[in-house]
Amino acid sequence: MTQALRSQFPILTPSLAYLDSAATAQMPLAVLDAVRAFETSSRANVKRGVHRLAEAATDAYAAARSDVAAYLGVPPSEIVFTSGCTAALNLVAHSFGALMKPGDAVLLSALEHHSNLVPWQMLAARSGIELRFLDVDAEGRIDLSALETKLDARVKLVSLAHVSNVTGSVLDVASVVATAAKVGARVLLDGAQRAPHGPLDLKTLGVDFYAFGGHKVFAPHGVGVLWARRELLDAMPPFLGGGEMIAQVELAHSTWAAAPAKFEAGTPPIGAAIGLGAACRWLGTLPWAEIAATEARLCQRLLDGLAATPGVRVLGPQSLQARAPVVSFALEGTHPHDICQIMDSAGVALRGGHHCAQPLHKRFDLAGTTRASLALYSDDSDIDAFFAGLSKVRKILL
Amino acid sequence: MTQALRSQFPILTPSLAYLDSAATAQMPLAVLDAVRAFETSSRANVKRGVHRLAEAATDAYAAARSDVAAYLGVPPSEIVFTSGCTAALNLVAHSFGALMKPGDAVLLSALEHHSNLVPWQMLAARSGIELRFLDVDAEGRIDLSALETKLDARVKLVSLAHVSNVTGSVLDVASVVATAAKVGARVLLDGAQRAPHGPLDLKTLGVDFYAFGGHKVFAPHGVGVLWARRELLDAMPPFLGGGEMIAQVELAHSTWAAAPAKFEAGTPPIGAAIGLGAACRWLGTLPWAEIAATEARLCQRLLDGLAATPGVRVLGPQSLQARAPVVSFALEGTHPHDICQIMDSAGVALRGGHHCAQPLHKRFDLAGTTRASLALYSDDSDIDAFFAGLSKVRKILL
Amino acid sequence: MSDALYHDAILALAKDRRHAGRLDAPTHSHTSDNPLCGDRVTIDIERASDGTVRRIGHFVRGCVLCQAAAAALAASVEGRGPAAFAAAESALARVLAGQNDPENGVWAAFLPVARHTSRLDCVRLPLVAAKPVFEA
Amino acid sequence: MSDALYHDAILALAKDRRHAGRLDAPTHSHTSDNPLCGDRVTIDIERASDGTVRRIGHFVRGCVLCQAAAAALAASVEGRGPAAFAAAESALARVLAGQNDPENGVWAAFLPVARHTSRLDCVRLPLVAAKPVFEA
Ligand SMILES: Cc1ncc(COP(=O)(O)O)c(C=O)c1O
Ligand SMILES: Cc1ncc(COP(=O)(O)O)c(C=O)c1O
Repeated sequence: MTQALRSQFPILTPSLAYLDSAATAQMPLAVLDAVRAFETSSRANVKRGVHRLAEAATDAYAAARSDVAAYLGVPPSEIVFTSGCTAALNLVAHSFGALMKPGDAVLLSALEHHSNLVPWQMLAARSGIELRFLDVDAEGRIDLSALETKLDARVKLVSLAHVSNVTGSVLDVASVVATAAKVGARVLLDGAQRAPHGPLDLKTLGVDFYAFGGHKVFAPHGVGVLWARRELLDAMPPFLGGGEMIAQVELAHSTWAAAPAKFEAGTPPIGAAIGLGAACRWLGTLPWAEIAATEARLCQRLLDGLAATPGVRVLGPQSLQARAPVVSFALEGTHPHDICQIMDSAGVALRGGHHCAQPLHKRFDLAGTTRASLALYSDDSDIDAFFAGLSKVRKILL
Repeated sequence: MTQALRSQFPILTPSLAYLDSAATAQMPLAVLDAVRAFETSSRANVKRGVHRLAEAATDAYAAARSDVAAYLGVPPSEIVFTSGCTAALNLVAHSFGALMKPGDAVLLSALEHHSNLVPWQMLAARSGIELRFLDVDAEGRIDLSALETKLDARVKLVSLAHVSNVTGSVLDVASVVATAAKVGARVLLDGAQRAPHGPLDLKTLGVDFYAFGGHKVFAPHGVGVLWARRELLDAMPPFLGGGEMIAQVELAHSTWAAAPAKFEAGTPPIGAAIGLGAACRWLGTLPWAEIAATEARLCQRLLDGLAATPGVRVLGPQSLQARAPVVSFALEGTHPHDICQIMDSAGVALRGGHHCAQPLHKRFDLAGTTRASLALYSDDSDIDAFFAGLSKVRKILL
Repeated sequence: MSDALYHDAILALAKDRRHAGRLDAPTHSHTSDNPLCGDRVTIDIERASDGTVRRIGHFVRGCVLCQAAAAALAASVEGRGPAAFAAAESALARVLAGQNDPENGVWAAFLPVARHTSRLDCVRLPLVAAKPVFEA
Repeated sequence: MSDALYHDAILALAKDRRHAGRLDAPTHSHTSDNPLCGDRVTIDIERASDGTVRRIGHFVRGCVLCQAAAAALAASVEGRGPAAFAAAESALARVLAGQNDPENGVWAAFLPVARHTSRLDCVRLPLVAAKPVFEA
């Protein structure tokens, strides 16, 4: 099965063990071809045109919204296309942030990606919003034991990673949603690292906002998704101003279109959104039980092999329970850049550094880690190459 | 020459007269192939990776910045990649806006695209900034006669379209720059409609900011450019927060990277930026004197033919002087949508409506116009098709 | 291809001035517009106490499709009871979904619009403007 | 391919501990870091009144390339006058531009880095940290 999947990714040659999918996942032919088809047969601006290319582009853009919505189990009218996950999070920080008052609070955690931290710091500086933080436990999970005490009526939003991009830990969403509901706080999930691992059912999750980016779900860079409940989209003021998001414009004053248009100022990333739609459609056809089993088995091989390697410390859960296939580790006496470089010479693509999570690394007293991350096309050859590379690293550096 | 250019655009079949380039220009093979090559041979996230794909992606992204910079005659370190022209204008409204005080003013005009109007209205509402407006004359040009009176020391920024997306009028930049300098106001040009018509020399223009989007310069949607003088980039606080734009992040506080990184939060639109770099490189090789002559000749044919058509009113200069090949018109007794639809059935792609310039249309007491816009691949067959279509329109509708 | 949109029946409807213009003394009146294209439709009706639409007038700033739809609406409801408006709505919904049905009546002229998503709102606008007056 | 980066001369430099560690009584000291990767280098020198670098110490939290560059820097300047630092800077600039030159000296070991843009800053960091102490 993995072989059949893998063959759909032209970049994945036998000499490449691509274990950097958490940074950017590769693109299958279904997506490459959908984008190229748009650009060569129906490229035009959307929404305002009646000629045949404009109609085809508008229809394709609308279909992409529906395809994304279907992947998430929500209505298309609640899907806002943004320029990425970071842009989606900034949108919420501005537009939902505009509904907050000085003294209101946002609850985050110490393992958040900078993109789910810095926008809130900027909001705090701008509007006198308080930031609160959940700690991270020794396994690299968000510590929910303090949830009740940190949540009171001043907290208007809880914004957490659904899956950590460093430790791979999966959030206990049900607990968070239930506890937040008691004080009326909204819940936003940063789904950047969850979305690539199979369809979601956001209505069942019970959250209020969900954000992720296209390039990590096998689609082009430059597009992202913000899902939010209808009543929130209706209540929030727009973030960016420009064409397409307006109803009436006069020199002194304007009125806004209904969401999602209200939040999509200017010409959207049309080709990338169409690619994202194609990716979601394609993802919707895959045998996810099988894929999840393979990802879990390969992740276990990584964890076992690393546990057996002297000097290795894994930053994250040792077991597969509530864990995504993202494995970060430190190897005593070595630097992540050196590991990654030598791994590269062995044909293994890893990522080294703080992975945009400096506070988390500080919490574990590390400047950086080396990360191996899997996707639906990962197979045993990748893991074999990883451990062959790791031997080489140890031989050269230790 | 045009034939050789045209053959590089796979979408331009003989049965299509694409006269909607001001909305979105078509993409040549040089760009299509550069994007596809990136996605199939060096797709990765940029900046933080040391494996070979990440290095290739990072190098390609940096080269794209250099190629754009070369097209504009500025240093690469002054080029900020955004998600579009609208995003670039919003960036300035937020980041330069943050340097302004209540009571400061921004000077705009009545012909601005909503993307160069609404962000300033939002700034005004947010921060007590005053908006002032230059009027538009009967020819559809920004009326500069009031420039001196509207400019005083409170005006910190003059933000105007370099070329109008409705009337095609070209701004007298030298006058604006000279007058603004007297009161120390900065000048931003919305170059969305100028950038597709040949290389720019921003240093000679003497402005402070320049913005445009990729999809109108033969590159993908979802990428745009903000150029600003180094001292402004250094002085402005960041706009979006997230990965890549930081120096040090702690839970409570962060510090910023140097520009341009400071303004590029999150994973950028990598493929689209590489496409934009390829487009600028390609544009830099073209015979612009010849192209400009062809565009002018075809524009004159449009103007002459329309002037000879009963009931037609052109919204814009009648002569070619300081005029880009963007021609909007009203045909008495008809509606732009009907014109566009019948034109489409004749194989002619036009755009009808307010073109994101409601105040301008209101100024001329029109709900909308029909626009024909040219690009470097336009030729006589397009103009022939336009006038054949217009006869058909008149036969059916009048 | 989109020629088919401007066939004789549509053009005839659009040129049908019988109900064009405001009424002098409407019992109900409503205006809607489509900010995207600037189109605007006002519908006036004069309704009898039994709910019958005695007279209807439309004022349209819009394209041929919008004008034709306003005329079709007027023809469908004048002299009839409130059920006629609901029937017109259903017929238009069918037509814009591409369904050819003998019940479509005058609305059948709009069948070719089904293939043009960008024009659907042009045809819908008169009914959008009329809805509040019929539900009042 | 990037194997070539970790050839014997580089590894030997990185393992060269002769100038590793802080000085007890530096006359000049400076720390620089690369926030992108968290690397940090402190350079201490003890400078004689004639400008000669009597002793140099480096404290590096960084990768092999960074450590090797710190060692190469120490070897290039200890016991020499201020011109030695400028010479080291020029040599490194040449090497990172891929220029093979007999003047490159110890820096020649870094030639393979020229092909790896992502690693250039690793090698540069010790010189960035040292610049203020030499210009003081
Ligand atoms: C958990 C998490 N959140 C947010 C982001 C930001 O996504 P992007 O850089 O695509 O905007 C990432 C990836 O970089 C991530 O892993
Ligand atoms: C003059 C002008 N300014 C700004 C824009 C906005 O550009 P975009 O929609 O690509 O963000 C456009 C085009 O739509 C334009 O023509």
